[in-house]
Amino acid sequence: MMDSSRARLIRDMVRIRTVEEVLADFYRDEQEMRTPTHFSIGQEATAVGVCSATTPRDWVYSGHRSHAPYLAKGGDLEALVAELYGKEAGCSRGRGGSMHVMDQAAGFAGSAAILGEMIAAAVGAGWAFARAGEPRVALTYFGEGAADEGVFFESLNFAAVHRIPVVFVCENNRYSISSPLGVRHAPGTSVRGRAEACGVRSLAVDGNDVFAVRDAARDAVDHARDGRGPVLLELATYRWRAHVGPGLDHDHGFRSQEEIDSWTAACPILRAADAVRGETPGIDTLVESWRAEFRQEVHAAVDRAKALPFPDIAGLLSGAYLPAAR
Amino acid sequence: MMDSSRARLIRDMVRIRTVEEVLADFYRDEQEMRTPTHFSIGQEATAVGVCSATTPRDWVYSGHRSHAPYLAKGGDLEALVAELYGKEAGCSRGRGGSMHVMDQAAGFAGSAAILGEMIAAAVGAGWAFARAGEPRVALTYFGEGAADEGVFFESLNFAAVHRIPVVFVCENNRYSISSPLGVRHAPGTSVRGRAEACGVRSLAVDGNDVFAVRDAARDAVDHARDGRGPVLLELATYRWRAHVGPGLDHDHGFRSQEEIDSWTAACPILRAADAVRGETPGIDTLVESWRAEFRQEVHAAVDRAKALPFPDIAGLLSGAYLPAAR
Amino acid sequence: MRTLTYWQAISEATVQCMERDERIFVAGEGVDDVAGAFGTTKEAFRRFGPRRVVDMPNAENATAGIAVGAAAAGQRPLVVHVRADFMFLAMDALVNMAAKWRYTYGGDKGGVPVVTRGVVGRGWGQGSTHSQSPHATFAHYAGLHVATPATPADAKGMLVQALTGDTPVVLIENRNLYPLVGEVPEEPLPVPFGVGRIARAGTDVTVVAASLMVHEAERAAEQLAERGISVEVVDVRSLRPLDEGIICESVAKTGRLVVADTSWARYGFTAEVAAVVAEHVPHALRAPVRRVSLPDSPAPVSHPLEEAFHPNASSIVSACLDVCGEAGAVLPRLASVSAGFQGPF
Amino acid sequence: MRTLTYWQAISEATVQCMERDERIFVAGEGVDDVAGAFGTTKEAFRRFGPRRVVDMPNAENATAGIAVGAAAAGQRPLVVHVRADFMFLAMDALVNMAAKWRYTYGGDKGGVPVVTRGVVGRGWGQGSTHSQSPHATFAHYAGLHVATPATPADAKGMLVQALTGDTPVVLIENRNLYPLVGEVPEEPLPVPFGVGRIARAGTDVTVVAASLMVHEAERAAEQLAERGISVEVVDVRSLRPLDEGIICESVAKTGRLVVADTSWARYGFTAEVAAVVAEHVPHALRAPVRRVSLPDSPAPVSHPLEEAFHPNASSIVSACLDVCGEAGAVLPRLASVSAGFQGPF
Ligand SMILES: Cc1ncc(C[n+]2csc(CCOP(=O)(O)OP(=O)(O)O)c2C)c(N)n1
Ligand SMILES: Cc1ncc(C[n+]2csc(CCOP(=O)(O)OP(=O)(O)O)c2C)c(N)n1
Ligand SMILES: [Mg+2]
Ligand SMILES: [Mg+2]
Repeated sequence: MMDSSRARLIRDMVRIRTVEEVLADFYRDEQEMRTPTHFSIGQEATAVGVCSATTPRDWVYSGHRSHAPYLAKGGDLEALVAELYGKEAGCSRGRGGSMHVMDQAAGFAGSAAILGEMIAAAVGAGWAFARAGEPRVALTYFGEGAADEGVFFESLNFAAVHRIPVVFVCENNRYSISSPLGVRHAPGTSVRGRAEACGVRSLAVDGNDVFAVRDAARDAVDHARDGRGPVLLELATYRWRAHVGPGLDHDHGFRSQEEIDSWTAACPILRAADAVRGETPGIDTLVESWRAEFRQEVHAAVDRAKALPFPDIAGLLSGAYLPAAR
Repeated sequence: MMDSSRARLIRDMVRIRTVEEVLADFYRDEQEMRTPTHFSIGQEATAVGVCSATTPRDWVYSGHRSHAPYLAKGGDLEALVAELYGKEAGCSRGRGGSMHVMDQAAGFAGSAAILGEMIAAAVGAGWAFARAGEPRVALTYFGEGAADEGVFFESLNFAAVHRIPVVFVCENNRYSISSPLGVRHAPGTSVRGRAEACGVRSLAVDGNDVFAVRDAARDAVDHARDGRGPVLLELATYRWRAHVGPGLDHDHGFRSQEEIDSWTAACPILRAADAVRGETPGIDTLVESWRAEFRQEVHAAVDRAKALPFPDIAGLLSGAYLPAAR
Repeated sequence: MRTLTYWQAISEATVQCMERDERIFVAGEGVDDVAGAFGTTKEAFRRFGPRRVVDMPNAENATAGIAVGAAAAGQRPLVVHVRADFMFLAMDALVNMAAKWRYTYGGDKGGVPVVTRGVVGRGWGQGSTHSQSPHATFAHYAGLHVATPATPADAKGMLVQALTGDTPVVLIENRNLYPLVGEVPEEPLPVPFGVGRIARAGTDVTVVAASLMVHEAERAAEQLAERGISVEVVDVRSLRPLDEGIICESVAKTGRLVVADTSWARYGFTAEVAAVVAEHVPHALRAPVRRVSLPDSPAPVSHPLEEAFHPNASSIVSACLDVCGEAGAVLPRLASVSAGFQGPF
Repeated sequence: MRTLTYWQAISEATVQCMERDERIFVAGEGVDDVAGAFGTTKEAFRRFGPRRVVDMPNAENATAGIAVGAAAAGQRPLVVHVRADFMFLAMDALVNMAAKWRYTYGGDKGGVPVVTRGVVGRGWGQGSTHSQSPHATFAHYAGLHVATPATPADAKGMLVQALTGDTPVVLIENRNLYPLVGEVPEEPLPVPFGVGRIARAGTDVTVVAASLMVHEAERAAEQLAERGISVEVVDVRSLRPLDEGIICESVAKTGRLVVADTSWARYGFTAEVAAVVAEHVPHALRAPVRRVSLPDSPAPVSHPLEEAFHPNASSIVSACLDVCGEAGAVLPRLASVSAGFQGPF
């Protein structure tokens, strides 16, 4: 029998993949989710591997590519789908959209559209935990593109000086929209090298190997929780779809078909399944049954979301200053 | 006989020291230079050593601590003094003050009050030189305090990616006003480590050894000029006076008398004189005669500046948008 | 005259200026990609390649400072932000360096004529941080020029002015204008800043607007014309310098003022225009001034909220009816210029 | 009531609030040093030490973002900038994160009540980048509160309000106010935002001002009183929310408006106040509105230029004479509040 924690990781990846694929189809076919949406299809191992190492009291932030970390952290699926449809029952009451999701109960602390913002915010949250003497860790997902931003360095530096319990999770998928890393970072350098230079412990891990990611994340979270300081994980991965929206960008000319194919072959779900096939020969059947289960789950969530009401425009200003009643 | 280039370096340091000491006295006693002034007394070797490695067509920028780089680069003394007195004949026509000085003929390209600004500007200037195919180098002085700023990293990164002919000159005097480096950067890290992490070649040099600084700067400037990319020099040094103004801050409690004394003993002028005393036993007499010469020069400049007219307030807006007539 | 879309006009200005002045280069995140900043940089990239159309790291502060330094050393950078919101990160470099450079060093040592294009405007549920228009923020600071072209001809002419002028310029372009077609001169003729334009002549109410809101005002004017209300639409074209004369003359004639903007009212464009009138021709006002602007909240995403949030032709109609003493009247709702937009962003 | 200086009032508010709420901490460059942010953070550091009065690296963008994150996680950061100019580097975090946080996540998940103190004001030839007051820039953006206390009592009360309220707040303090003495309640009583104050009652002209300019206006009013002109000085106290009522009531009474500010006119405080009057009580105006503000250039250093650059009591006097139809009159020049300042910065 497969180690139950391994099964859980694969199942979680399959759930995210299935949810995103179905949502992408609806997005494309209906044009009813009116919010720019950045799918993580192909990058599920970073979401699942890292979040599996957290407790619900740990907080996870992300950038624009938010659904996978949100779901991996246990964020409510129905509230996410309702948010994408702009409904009052959405996780951000239809105010935030795909790029601004939050599920406080699950410990998904927020996502943001502007690169780098949630890197600093997570350091602040980690600082708050430490100040309050709580054994909690803040984590923050961001792409290697956000690692171009000055605030990334400022945040690393502060976290190192104050030994903040924060884990920086860099999903290095090699591109910032269509800019390859090579036009943005000099040869011979790395994101983790930047962390080290600021005094932040770091680890580079194969981001499509969910088990390796989980192990590295456990170490990192423990390190941070124990007051031994911040850690950066640089996770090599790849996005399959276009930067934004449900489509592909294979014809945009900035990445080769060979590159895409090699990374599709390195699918994190396939690789995890391969890894457990020895102990669990029935893994493929399992995956298929999970797929079916989650397809149903997300279809049900979509049906429900569509039937839900939009926010009342009388409440347009509510929550701008004082708390909004729900 | 002393190597003439060595003599020149010592003489230049003595000039800057003498000028600043005299100006500081006038500043304190008269209260007529109404502009916040950051003296480099004790830090003359970084100014002189680096600038001696440049040609007049190379451009040097600095931060707020501007007089020493300005003078070392060959900036006009009378125009500087007139600027401090707010006169129309000042190098910035009385508009800029101590923190905003420029002497284009000498290749002193400007200084700025906001940390980090001139780091990016120098990268832009170096980029412009490279784009125009000119074999010129841009240099930029900044303190280790400015190395806390995100724009420092962004600038390093861009310079490395585009192999910009720029030399980053960090005057690491251990303090940002009264904040010691230890509360701002993590143990085991360095400014030059940050440069390396971005792919910028770097060198740490004793910043109170003018000959070592000059040698390192020559290598760095050559490297940049040859199109081999940017270089960062981290120069350890120490400021003797208060952060701003002519006074001392010894009673402010943030640095120990031992520390101050040890750095005063490591005076860059004394050390350079010691280094040449073997070949030039008369060095101390020479230094004294230089002092006298420069004291006269700066007193004359002060006298002249005082006699000069203030800007006409009818010209208050002139130069805000279109070029001002001089 | 031949016609171009607004984005083509920008592209043409860019290419023509780059042909004539080899110091000009384009810098921005993704300016070399397939989207080419809404098409505006594609042709320049095709012609001049990566040396002159430079994909930048995501480092808006340094990019702006580097542009300033390059300009100080004689180059002419054109920085492009596909969303103007990123310009907050470049605020110090624009407001403290670019705006003040020439003056601070005495006014006689050259300036830093960096040109920054920032794209604003509603897309498709982009949310609170991608739905802003910071024109007033930049226009507050002396030393900059800030322009908001509303037509293809102005989009071209003002970019030409910026790329050939002496002053650092911020150009704010509303993305909903890109598909708009209009006559555009073939030659790269500059359109000076500070000279407004009567977009539509009228006698009963003046609507002062900039950028997209000029078109919303024109739609409003058409509807109101059917009702017998004659609206004059003033397109200020640039916020700094601001053509006070054209505003005051129009209000002196009509006696009624509505100001329409895509940003918040407080300390914004609508405030300044109303202030200019209060300073120069207050006694011409036959009714209180009305401001059409964003409600005082961040931008929401949900479609019905977004529709309610963004002012448009119908909001201008209501305000005009109001200042004409017909506050009760309800006219059929007008489609806004951005209606029919499809995602994905 | 016992009196305190303005800086003591801020210090007292800080200490009292920190005593009552241990989630409050102070963060800023050099807040723990001998100068203690013009004395305002010294006592807090003495009492609470480096854990609660934290010297920050020179990293204004991250500091603001970290403060937002700490606030989201339940702490109450008070960020101090000894020069508000550095806040341009924190603009994204303040305008895109702090201002929009609560609303963007639905309005029901808590806000990020970060408090940011920015010091502005003329010192001694500080030059173009250290002589600005960005209050209008921040007040343009919905989601923030922006306050400009003019008196020691307000300096205390508004900081208390900020540190106990729900909203991210920017407090702008003019350094020339620090030595000012006034009565201050011992208790930490909040002064609400959005409620203006009649600093001096009068009948002939209304001068609306904020922060330092309230005092310049009072000096002007005194001089004008001798000449038989009765000036009402309105201190708005906060720019967002803005007390429109007190402005309109005063102008309805006096029929004349002068607006005085330490920043540029365009798209600034003076614009907004004039617009409010044009929107609500235009017909009360018996004379065109006059704005007293910075000339349209960056700030110069040289003393005579600096004197000519900064508006003061005498500029307000001229504007008042003007709106009263006595434009020709010349009164003896008044010393400004900052007169007599000695360096070194
Ligand atoms: C400050 C800022 N600059 C630019 C952008 C535009 N932008 C949005 S997503 C993106 C790509 C970021 O790449 P990366 O961080 O690697 O994340 P990925 O999309 O690859 O997951 C860019 C440039 C932004 N949102 N914010
Ligand atoms: C962006 C910014 N933040 C803060 C300041 C305030 N400030 C002026 S000089 C200074 C110290 C900088 O230290 P460092 O860069 O090491 O230079 P040094 O004064 O030691 O030569 C500080 C914090 C500033 N000018 N700009
Ligand atoms: Mg990426
Ligand atoms: Mg230093």
